[in-house]
Amino acid sequence: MGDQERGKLNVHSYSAELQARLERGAPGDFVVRDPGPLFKHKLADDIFNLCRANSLWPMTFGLACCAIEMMSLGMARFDISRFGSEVFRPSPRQSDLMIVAGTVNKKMASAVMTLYDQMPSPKWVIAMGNCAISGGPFAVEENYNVIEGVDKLIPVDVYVPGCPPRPEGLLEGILKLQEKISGVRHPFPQRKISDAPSY
Amino acid sequence: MNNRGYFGELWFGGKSLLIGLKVTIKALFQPIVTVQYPREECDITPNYRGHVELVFNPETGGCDCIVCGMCAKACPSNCLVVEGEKKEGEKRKSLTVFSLDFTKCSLCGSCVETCPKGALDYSQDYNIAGFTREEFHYDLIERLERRHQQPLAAAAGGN
Amino acid sequence: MGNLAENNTLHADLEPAIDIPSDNHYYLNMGPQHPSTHGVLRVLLEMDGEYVVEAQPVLGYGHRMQEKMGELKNWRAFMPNTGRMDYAAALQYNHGYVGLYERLCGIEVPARAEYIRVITSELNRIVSHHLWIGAMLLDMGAFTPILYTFDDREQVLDILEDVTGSRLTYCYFRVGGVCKDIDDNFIEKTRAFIKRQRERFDIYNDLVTGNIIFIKRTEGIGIISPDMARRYGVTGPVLRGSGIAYDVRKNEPYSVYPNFDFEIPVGQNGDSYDRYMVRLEEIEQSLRIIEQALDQLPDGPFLGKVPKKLKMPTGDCSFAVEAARGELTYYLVSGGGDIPYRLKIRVPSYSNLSVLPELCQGMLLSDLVAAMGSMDLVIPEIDR
Amino acid sequence: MHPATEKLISALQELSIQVDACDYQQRGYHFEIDLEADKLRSLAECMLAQEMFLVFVGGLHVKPAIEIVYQFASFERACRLVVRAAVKADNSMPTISDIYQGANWHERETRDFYGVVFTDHPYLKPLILAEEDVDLKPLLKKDEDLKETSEVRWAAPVEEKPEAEKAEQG
Repeated sequence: MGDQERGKLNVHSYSAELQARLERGAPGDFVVRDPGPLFKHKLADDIFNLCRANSLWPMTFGLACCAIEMMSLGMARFDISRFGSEVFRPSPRQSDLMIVAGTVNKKMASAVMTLYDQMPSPKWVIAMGNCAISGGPFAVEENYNVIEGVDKLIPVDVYVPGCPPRPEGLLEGILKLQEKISGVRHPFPQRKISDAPSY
Repeated sequence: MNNRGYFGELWFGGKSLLIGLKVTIKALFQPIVTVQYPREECDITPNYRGHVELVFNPETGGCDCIVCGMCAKACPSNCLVVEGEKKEGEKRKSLTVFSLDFTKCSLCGSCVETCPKGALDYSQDYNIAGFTREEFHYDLIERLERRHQQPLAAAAGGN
Repeated sequence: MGNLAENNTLHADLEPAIDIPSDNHYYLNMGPQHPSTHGVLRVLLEMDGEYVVEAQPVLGYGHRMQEKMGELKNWRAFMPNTGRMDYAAALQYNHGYVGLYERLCGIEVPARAEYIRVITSELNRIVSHHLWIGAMLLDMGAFTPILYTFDDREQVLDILEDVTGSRLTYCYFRVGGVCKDIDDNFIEKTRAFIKRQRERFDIYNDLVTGNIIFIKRTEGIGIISPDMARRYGVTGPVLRGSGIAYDVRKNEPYSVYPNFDFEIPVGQNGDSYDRYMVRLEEIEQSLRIIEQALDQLPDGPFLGKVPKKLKMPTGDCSFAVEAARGELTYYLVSGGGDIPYRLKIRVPSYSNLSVLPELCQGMLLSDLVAAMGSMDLVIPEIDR
Repeated sequence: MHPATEKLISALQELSIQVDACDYQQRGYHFEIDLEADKLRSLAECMLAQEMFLVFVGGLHVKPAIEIVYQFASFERACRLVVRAAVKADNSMPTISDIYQGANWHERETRDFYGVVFTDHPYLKPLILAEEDVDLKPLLKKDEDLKETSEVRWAAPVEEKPEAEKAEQG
């Protein structure tokens, strides 16, 4: 789907800010992602990025069904803390990763944008689930309330499709994001351990 | 609760906290429940419903799809596109386009159930993630071809 | 403090729900996205110090047009949506929806299918209560119990995933039956789970039920009287905590529930603690139902004969089921054809939450969290 | 019939409200009432006195006027009533939110979706929809889809039911 087409939403009335964001299309153009350091040093950058990638603090941001799978990911079975991301922060100012887990509708959209703006840079967004990616099953012709993709509102780094995705899917998304931040896939080289005990 | 008195409550409260701690300490010695996902492949149930895939038919060397369009009609979120054309000298239409917009799918299984030929099935992809949403607009014919060739290529390389 | 409401950037133009308070009062926004709100519920609180003067829940942050979509789609196409309303107990929502069409069109369901429905629905109820115990205690500041309940929850999810194909938002029931048969492996695993769950009750009791902090924070908090429950239409465990033994499974039996011997647990005081106890006891009752259903499970087809395109008679039809949170009623108005003319979905949490403004007057803010947590709210269900 | 149900019926008939018994197996409710909007409040008071609870309030967009559907049920016995009342000429309806407080949100929601004004409602602001969408009324039907009241009611009387069933199955 092209960006022009994305901007078109069969909506009736939005707040002015929301309308403006939707009409401008690709959100990357108007959000200052990373102001950049005063001076650049390759090694320092790499170390910083390595640290950032392995301590992504997500914001608790459960909107719908996917939130439960996000909770599952935090629990013992899937244990997100193996990758340094177990610190779910309730405040945007303490977090650097927003996992948009669920449907964003018109009423929620302004809150999503405000929370994103309140997060300190550098910050990343994972769109979890089909609703957050494209409106999912709610992207019908008569749609009057659901935002068809959170990437219309805020820039999204990693997409995790599924309805809802399994926790492993979200885990894969976080690993992808770590890869994007630091350039290498963490934490370990992946190999299949054939004689590992089954859980 | 209220008729225990001050010291009774202290005693009861202290005891209840210790009982709780006992549970936690016991759990220390239980086997680990965590799935070591990225280091190991997961055991996913064979009935797991991922996105849909075309089924490979070894007899014909392709898929069984007859381009009837039942799946696309049954899909509640219109995420399937099926097109075919009738070539000369053939009785049936042959499949040219079979694309799936997985970002709209709700995994209801209507397409698989309505398919008269059983040409669709669920995949076992449980850990997909990507950097753009267009990555999940799948061309199922291409995927089928790739999947079909992969084991052959691997076998050739191994020998 | 008085200008907190004015600083609210989200809805600066929204007229406050209550009059501008006096100097001692201030507004507090709970949610959306507050640590102790369930998902996207927003409650606008007028506070006097630490006491709640008035609470005004603001809904709609999870509104997904389910009623509108119900009018656009036939039953097969709307099935996935039913599971996404209350994702914690999706199978009961499936059950109500297929039951509605079966009643309206007079479709026979094979006995085996009905048993499978009951078994999986009750498993789903247990899952939902697991989630609730963990989430409520997480709200109240206890992190440990959710690790244990989620451990149990994963056991059930494994069983359900094996038969339905998904972990959370099931789309398993069909008009006339279910879409996949259960096998011996399923029965074996379910029996093993029942045994395990009975042992795990000890852990819950040691960890939570007897804990002095939990008792102190929930006893006498958020008392809902039977009269209040009637005026607000409160149903489910919240109502049963108040001592009224209303359960759709007993009152207007559907499916094969009359074949089973189970009790309706009721509380006495109607406070948060009673609601907790009722839900804990409901897990045990669900286990009993599953056990009996597994023993009685008949052979036969799992999907009856259903015409490809349902032809509904004109008229209206209502079907109520006992979902994990209370009475779920689908009310369908048909104008012929196979697409409903109107689909009204009565969700239990909607009425349960509407008690909140009356319930929390004069309450401490921390008690409000305990009272709200005990109601087991799922916001996309309320907003639909 | 349960004695309490009989008492309820007679109490309703004293208010000169006609109650029709229905086939529960087919419709899922026991009684239906077609009501004028003026009598609604007295009906609600009677229901509360007879210990019924409000299941839901919902709208139904039909010609000539929008209908509001109320469903009542009992905690103690199997007894479910559906009450339908057409809105008044000025698209308004008396509120019952002071009798059944639970109706408060249901009525606000109905106003959101259908634009029906509930007179004397304490706080008729949008509940589900955003403040900007106050005039959206998403559940109103388009003209071509709109049906007459008689087109969405059970056509056959109870005696003719077997025939109607045959026609459905055939």
